[in-house]
This record gives sequence, C-alpha cells and structure tokens, in this order.
Amino acid sequence: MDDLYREIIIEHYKNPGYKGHLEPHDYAFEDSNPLCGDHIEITLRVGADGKVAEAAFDGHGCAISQASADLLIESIIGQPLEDVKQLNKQHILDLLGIDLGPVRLKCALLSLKVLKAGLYGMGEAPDSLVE
Amino acid sequence: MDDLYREIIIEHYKNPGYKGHLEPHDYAFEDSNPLCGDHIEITLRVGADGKVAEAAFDGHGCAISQASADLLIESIIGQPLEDVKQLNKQHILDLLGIDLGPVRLKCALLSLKVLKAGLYGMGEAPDSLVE
Amino acid sequence: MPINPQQVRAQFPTLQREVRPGIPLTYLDSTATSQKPLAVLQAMDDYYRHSNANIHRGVHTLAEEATALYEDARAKIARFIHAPSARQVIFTRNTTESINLVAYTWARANLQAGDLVILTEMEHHSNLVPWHILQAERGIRLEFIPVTENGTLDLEAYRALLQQSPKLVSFTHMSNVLGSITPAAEMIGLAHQAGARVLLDGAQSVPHFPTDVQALDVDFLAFSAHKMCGPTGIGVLYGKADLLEAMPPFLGGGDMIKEVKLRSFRANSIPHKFEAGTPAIAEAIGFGAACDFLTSIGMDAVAAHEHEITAYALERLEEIPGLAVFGRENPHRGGVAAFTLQGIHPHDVAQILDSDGIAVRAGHHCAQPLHEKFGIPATTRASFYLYSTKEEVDKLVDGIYKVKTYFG
Amino acid sequence: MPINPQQVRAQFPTLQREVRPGIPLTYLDSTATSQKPLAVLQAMDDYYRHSNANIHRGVHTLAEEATALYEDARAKIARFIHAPSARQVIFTRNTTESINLVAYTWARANLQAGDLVILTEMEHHSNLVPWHILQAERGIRLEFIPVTENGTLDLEAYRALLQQSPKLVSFTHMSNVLGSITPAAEMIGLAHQAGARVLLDGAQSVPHFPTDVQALDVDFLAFSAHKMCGPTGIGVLYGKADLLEAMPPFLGGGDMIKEVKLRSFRANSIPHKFEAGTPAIAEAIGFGAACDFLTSIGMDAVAAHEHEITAYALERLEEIPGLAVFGRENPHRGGVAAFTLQGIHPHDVAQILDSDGIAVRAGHHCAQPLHEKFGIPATTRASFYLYSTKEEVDKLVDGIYKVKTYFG
Ligand SMILES: Cc1ncc(COP(=O)(O)O)c(C=O)c1O
Ligand SMILES: Cc1ncc(COP(=O)(O)O)c(C=O)c1O
Repeated sequence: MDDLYREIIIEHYKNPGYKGHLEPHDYAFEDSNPLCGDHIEITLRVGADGKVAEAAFDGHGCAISQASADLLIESIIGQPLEDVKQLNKQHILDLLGIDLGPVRLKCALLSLKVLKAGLYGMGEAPDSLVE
Repeated sequence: MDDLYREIIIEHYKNPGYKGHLEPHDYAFEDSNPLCGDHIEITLRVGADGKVAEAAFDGHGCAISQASADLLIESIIGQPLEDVKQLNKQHILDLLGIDLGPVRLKCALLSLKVLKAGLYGMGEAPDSLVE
Repeated sequence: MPINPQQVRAQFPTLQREVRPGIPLTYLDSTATSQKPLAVLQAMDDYYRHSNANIHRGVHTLAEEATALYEDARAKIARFIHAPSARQVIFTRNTTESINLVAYTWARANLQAGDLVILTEMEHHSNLVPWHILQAERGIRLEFIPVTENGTLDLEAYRALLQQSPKLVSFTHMSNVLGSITPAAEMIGLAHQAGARVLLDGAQSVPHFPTDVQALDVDFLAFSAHKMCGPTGIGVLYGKADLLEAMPPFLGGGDMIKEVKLRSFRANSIPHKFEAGTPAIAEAIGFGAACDFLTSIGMDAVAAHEHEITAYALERLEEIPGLAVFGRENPHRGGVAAFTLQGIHPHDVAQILDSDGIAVRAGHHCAQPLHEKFGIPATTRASFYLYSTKEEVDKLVDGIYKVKTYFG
Repeated sequence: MPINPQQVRAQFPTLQREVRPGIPLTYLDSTATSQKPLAVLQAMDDYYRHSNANIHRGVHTLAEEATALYEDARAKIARFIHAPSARQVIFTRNTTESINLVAYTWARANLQAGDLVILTEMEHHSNLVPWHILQAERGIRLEFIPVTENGTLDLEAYRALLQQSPKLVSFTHMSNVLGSITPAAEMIGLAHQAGARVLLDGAQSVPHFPTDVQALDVDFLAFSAHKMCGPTGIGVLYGKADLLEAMPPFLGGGDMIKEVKLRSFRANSIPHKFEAGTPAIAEAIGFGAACDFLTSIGMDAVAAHEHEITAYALERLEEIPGLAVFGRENPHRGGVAAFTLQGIHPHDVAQILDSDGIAVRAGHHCAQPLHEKFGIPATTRASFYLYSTKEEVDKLVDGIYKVKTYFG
C-alpha cells in the first residue's frame, strides 16, 4: 500500500501548500475529469522576467488529482513560462513517485492538462497534450 | 453417400414423371428459394369430387428440390384438396426417406411451400407453413 | 435449493486467482460484468475447436453444426426469458446496441417531432443517449420519472406524465447504482393503458432474478450476456413479434436479406432481418451455455442468495462511521451497494481496496444524471452475484476501515 | 520464409477433426470464415480465466489489465494495417457493421439527395444493402462499375463515372466469388482526384495479403476478425482521423460519451465515440492475437502460399470436363475458385463433397447481383488459406469426379 499512496501524496492532499485562488492573476484555467467529477482551477501570476511568480489551485477530487495539483504548482513556481509549456506526463509521475494504471493516470494528469490547455489558450484540453 | 441421395431421388431428378405445365388449370403457383435460386411452378386441376385430378411442376434447381417436387405431385394426385392443405414437412421427409440439414431442408420443402401458399391464396409463403 | 457458494465458486476460474502473490481476488464488481463459469468457456472453445464455420447458408457438416448450435442458443435464451418464440430473440452486441436498435428502427418509424418518450432519472447512459440523439434529430420530447430520496421511482409523477399520451416508456428494471428494482409489471400495465409501448432495460434484471416477458407483457427487452455469466460481444433484443415484423431493418448486409438486386433488396423475416453480416456465433453459443448454467442453479436461488448477501452487506456497511449507502431506504433492491465515505474520494477508496485484492467500481457508473441529481459526483460501488460470500463482505468492511485509517 | 503447411495445420484444432468416423475434414471454406489457431483461443481463454473485467472506468487490477489488453489489441491491429495511430481503429461486430457505420454517420452527414455513390457489380451484399437503405431514405444515386467477362472491373467505365462528381466510391479489395483483386491504390487515387472519398471493403484482402492503409491512402477500410484467424463477433472500421473526428456518433450509450446530462450529452473522442456500451473485449484480444499469429508467419508468405495453391487448383479443376471456373481469365486473383458443373446443381455438388468430408460453399455467396449479371443462379466455391494444401485440392478434384459419376 505504501507503493500506492506515498506519504508525500497523503500529505499534499491533506495539507496542500498552494490551495487557493489568486486575485488578481494573469492566467486562470479550469477543467474537470468527466469520469469522476474531479475539478481543478489554476490561477497564475507571471513576473516581468517571464517566470511564474505565484500560482495556486482550487478544486475537489481524489487524493491523486489534488496532490498532483499541489506538487505541480510547487514545481513550476520560479520556472520560465516557456519551460512550463513543455512539461509532460513524466514530470507528474516523477513528482508522485508511483506507478499508475490508465484510469488513475487521468486523475494525476488533470492539473497538468488544465495548466497547459490554459497556457496554450485552448478551450478544451486533449489527452495528447500531456502524453 | 447412399443415405444422402437415395436412388429414388436421383431417379426422380433425372426422369421426373410430372414435369410440365398444365393448360388449362385451376390453380397455378410459383416461388423460388432466394438462397440458391431454385424455382418451382405447380399447376393443378381439381375434379368435381374436390380431389386433385391432375398436377405438374416446372422449374429448375438442385436434385433435392426437383425430386421432392416430383414425389410431392405423385403423392397428391387423387387426394382431396382439403387433405393436401394439411401436408407438412414430415410428408416430404417420408417421401425422400433421408435426413436433411436445415439448408437442404429448405430445398426439399420448396415445392410444398409453393403448393400450400397457392392453395391458401397467400402471396408469399412463410416457412411456418410447412413446419 | 439454496446456493452452495463454494461449489459455485469452484466453477469460476477467475475467482481462484490471486491479484498479487498471496492476495486472492475479492470480486465485487459483477454489476459491471460477471465472471464466467467453465461450462461457458468450454462451450465456446468446443465450438471453435470442432464446429467452427459460417452459418445459415452452408451445406457442409460444420456449417450445419454451427447453424444448429447458434439457433439452439437462441432457443435457450428464448426459454430463459419465457419468450413465446425463438424468432423474437434478436442477437446484438450488448444492451446498448439493443436499445439503439429500437431507437433507430421502431422509434424512427413511429415517432414524430413533439412525440413524447418517458424515461427515468435513474437510467444508465445507454438508455439516455440514444434518445438524446433522436431528440436532436427528430425533435421528440423527453420527460423523466423522478427518483425519490429513498431510491424509488415517483409513480404519481409517472401517472401524471402518462396523461400526456407518450408513445414510448423506456426504463430500467433495476438500477445499476441504487440497486432499486422497479415495479415493471405495474408500470408496463399503466403505459399500455395510456397507449404507449414499453422498452425495458433488463441489463441488471435478467441476470439476477427470473424474467417472464409474457407475464410482464413487455414490448421490448434489452440485456447483455456478459453480465449473466456469458461472454462479451453479445446481447439480445427481445420484442413482440408483430412489432419486430413491422419494423424497418437496421444494418444492411448479408443474412438480413431475402433477395438482393443491384439497386434494391427485400428484407428477410425475423430474427434474421436484424442480424446483418456474420454474427457473433461463438458468443451466442456461450450465451446459451450461460442460460443453461443459470437455469441449472435456478434463478430463484440466485435471487435469494443475492438477497441474503445484500442484506448482510447493508447491515455491515452501516456500522461504518461516515459511510452512507446511496438509496439505502428502498427495501426492494438487488445486489448493489453504492456508497460515499465522508471526506474520502471514491477513486481513493477503490484503489486502496484494490491493494487488498478487493475489486469495486468508483465513479458515476454511467449514471451521471442520477449522481448529479443527488449532488454526489461519484460513489464507490460493491456488487454481488451468485458466487458472492459473506466472507467477501467482511473483507470489504475491513478494507474500508483500513482506508479510513489511512486517510484518518 | 515459405509456409510449411503441416507445421501451420498443427496449430488449428479444427483441422485435426474427422467429419465422420474415418473421414477427415478438408476445409475449403475459408472465404466464409477461417479456422482459428490455438494462440487465438488461448488468448481469449486466458483473458476470461484471469483478467475478465469491464474496461475503461475501472480502478481495480482486473479492470486495468483488461483495459490494457483491449487497447493493446487495438494497437496490434493498427500496426497490422499500418495505421498512423491506434485511435483510428474502431471496433465493430464485423465488416458489415463497419460499412453501415460509415453509411449511418459519415454518409448521412455528408450526402444529400442526388449525390452519387459509386459501387461495383461484384460487391458483397454488405456493401450494397447499406446504400440501398440510404438511397430509399435520402434519395442518393447509385452507379456501378461493371464487371467484365474476365472478372475484372471496367476501369474505363469507372473513369467515366468519376466525371459525375461522386461523393463516395465504395468497393471491395477482393471479390469473395471471383477472387479478383481490384487495383485499389489506382482506383483510390482516381477517386481522390475526382474529389470523392473511398471506403474499401477489406473483408477478403486484409486476411490474405499485406495491407498498408497509408500507402493506399484509403479513407475508410472495413474488415472482420473471423476471416483472418480471429474470433467471431468483432471487426474493425479504420478511418482517417479528421474524418472520424468530424463524424457524428452512431450508437449512443456508455463509454462513447464525455459527459451526460439528463437531456443532452457530449461525445467522447475517437475511437471511443464509436464504441457504445461494453465492447467485445475478449474478441478484441483474440483479434490482436490473430494479428500476432499472421505476422509471425508473414503476410507475404501467406499470400505466396495461397497463390501457389490457387494456381494448382485452377490447373487441376480445368481438367474436369463440364467444369467452368467463374472469372477464370483474371490472373490477379486470390485463393477463391467458384465454379459451375454442367447439369449438376451447386447444392448437390457441395452436399456430395461433404459426404467425403470436403467443406465447400454453394449458392450466391452474398453476391446475388454478380451471379445474376452472368446468368448463373449459384456456384460451388472452394477457397484456400494459409493452411490449405495441394493434397486437399486433389481430394476436391477426386470428389468432383465422384459427383459426376453419381449424376452421370
Ligand atoms: C467481400 C466481402 N465483404 C463483406 C463481407 C461481410 O463480412 P461479415 O459477414 O464478416 O460482416 C464478406 C464476407 O463474406 C466478404 O467476403
Ligand atoms: C442498467 C444498465 N443498462 C445498460 C447497461 C449497458 O450494458 P452494456 O454495456 O452491456 O451495453 C448497463 C451496464 O452497465 C446497465 O447496468
């Protein structure tokens, strides 16, 4: 069971460091996973240097989706927007440090999908965006 | 192989006793088996006593369908029309004296279907007519 | 005779499996699909090893054997649901295709813009989306029998809707989420009085308790083999003969025709009219074997066993603080318990249970509108079948306590 | 590597069978359906005994295994036909349903009254009747590329028809009666130049020689597993991604949706948009195993073997007085020999051959208009596959002589 839900996941799920809503913000994106109703909203402020100055997520869902969102936000703060646009599935898996079946992978990738679809200005995020 | 095509079948197929077309006639019926293109036409004259006075078949098709038709005509001559209407599958199987799978059964029963559908004044003969 | 679960379980190879070394499978997901007994696997394997051939038009021995096996299977299924004749049993891929078949043929031939179709709020997506498509295409009207707090259908509202002269009432005989068994016979009678036809979604009823289409007087019944010990890839649409005969064909192709010219065709008689192309032959044979298997055990015994297991499960689940069973109040229910666990997402519940080999579903179970109505985005669902045991229920309960500790 | 028929045959249980005691099976009916190798039966049995679960939405181990097996099978089939991506492979029941899917979705969305669809005179009923239905419903126009005396398509007539701006050209890659292999790449190029889309009926081509949908540049390709060593109950529609994405859904239900509200739904992305309800999971897995099996032997080797057997069969059949092979003159042909025997009906030929264990088809082989054109109500058809042998051809020829004596 420890393989499944590493302490870090439970920790970030129970006590997220970046949960909230930034006001004002430069970007705001949201989407949900229709399979399970998980919902993620991300708000973001960009610095003059083109790097992520501040970010936060809001939403509800399973531990995997919420912990991933928190870990993702943590990982992008201070990063150039252009680099953030390149992030993919592996980044999330590295953050979580566990293996996931196809269904749970969708939970894990929801926040990244929301983030990238937002940065690319797409209305709806295709799965291929985070492959 | 003798089980399959008894001599009587080959004999009636090669030398049918009742092949032809009666003119004038009291009844004329025809139909084909769309599965294999077998075609049977039956013409019939009824006597004053309500019995089949004369009958003939015409058509083309496999040995089973043609021999069945010839044997069927032979069997109904002199029979009351009302009895002929009651004939069923078993009558044909008795005449042929062999077992038949479902596909060949359709060949064997074509002439009886044509005959009964005609006597009942139906346009198209349902399979149930000869069950 | 009551079911002896150990004897029954011995016939299901999957139930002998370990999910991971040392962790046996506790399969509580039969509402999604059932496990398959050896007799069903054997029937299909025998067909493939011995009599495999295309059917209906073949003169050779294998083709005749295959045709006889296929048509015998149809007859077995007809008997299983007490259909007046085998030709009223049409093979489809699954319940979903059966419902779509009615929507594409009977409904398109009989429904005009403005015509009313009555559904319920507890329908599976398979009994919603075909009607959404028709609504968009034809402008038919859809109304829904509400589901009450206790998981039953609001029959007063149904009676009121029937005043609007619906053409069709289409509803499930048992909810795959609430477990509610609907009063189908009564509802069908009322629909007929109002001049409407009835399509019954039997995906969850035919596998779990005796079905008699003549006693129900139902016009159409849809169900799937894979939920009743049979293979994937095959389902059935049962229909009243006069309706089926009057319906236009659905898919065009081989076997569904009497005659084909270059520019026209004449359709075959039922059931063949609705079975275009090479059918799922092995699957039909497996389906027939599944009916034999269930009949040998007895559908009354299946229902009684599930009733006992479900009562025990509800009792045990209710002990758990923070756990709420969806539609708990309805006594008239089948072997399904969908629940929420305070503060823990169903996906997490299901995944942690899986680490102990316990297989349950999490999500909206293809009944999104029902979940939405009650403001619950998802539930965890445990479901039972003839091979389920009280020990499995105990494992489930232990597992849930573990989940709670984990997130505690 | 050339095929070693004995090695290949050892893998097909049915080929070991005796039709009646002492009379081994000589199976010459693979065009109707092929026999199945052990590897395919094993793959399905393993699934049912080990990983049987419903797919896509399940979190538990069995559901994840089943989903992975199902999607792997899709990927194998995609590779088998050189599809750019697996999501362009849509599972259906058979070739017939694949063609109907295009007729019900793409065609209904894109064809208006008066629009032209070009077919050929050698089409199987499965590629005629769906268009007859659409003609009756929509008033589309149908024109037919004629078949010449030697069994080829009249390409001059085709070019002339293309002047009439057809919207779709739908034709078979290989006739199941004449054995003629059509010049698909050339015909598809011409159709595209004329602005038409192309649906290729691959029921007889995909099983028998290498297929590359990208090299063909075909818009849609339909084929069935059961004709290529795979199970019954499953087929494929391949399509170009942009076309599939733009097409409206076909059957409505679970799995084909992104979201369902009480009165509306949003469709899922491809391929799921076209796979409503619980799919034929075991059958997809069996289909994937069949592709592995054929790939391990090599489709070039399969084609070469059939070519050799067919050449031998044609040579031997032609010795027989009164025997005429249908479409004999066409050198570009697959492993099919449909023939007539002077004065003896095909049903009688087939049945007497069956008494020696030789399985052939008799009838119009679901190509009634083709038979009608040549004034032949029915033919006897022998067909060959990778497991066919010259000894079997010899048995057939001996059998035909016996038929002649019998009726002599
Ligand atoms: C050329 C051709 N097209 C279509 C079909 C129909 O295939 P299925 O019956 O698997 O749908 C066949 C099968 O006989 C065929 O030979
Ligand atoms: C009530 C109900 N209806 C319809 C279906 C759809 O069945 P299938 O996926 O076999 O088409 C299901 C299966 O989940 C169900 O539970």
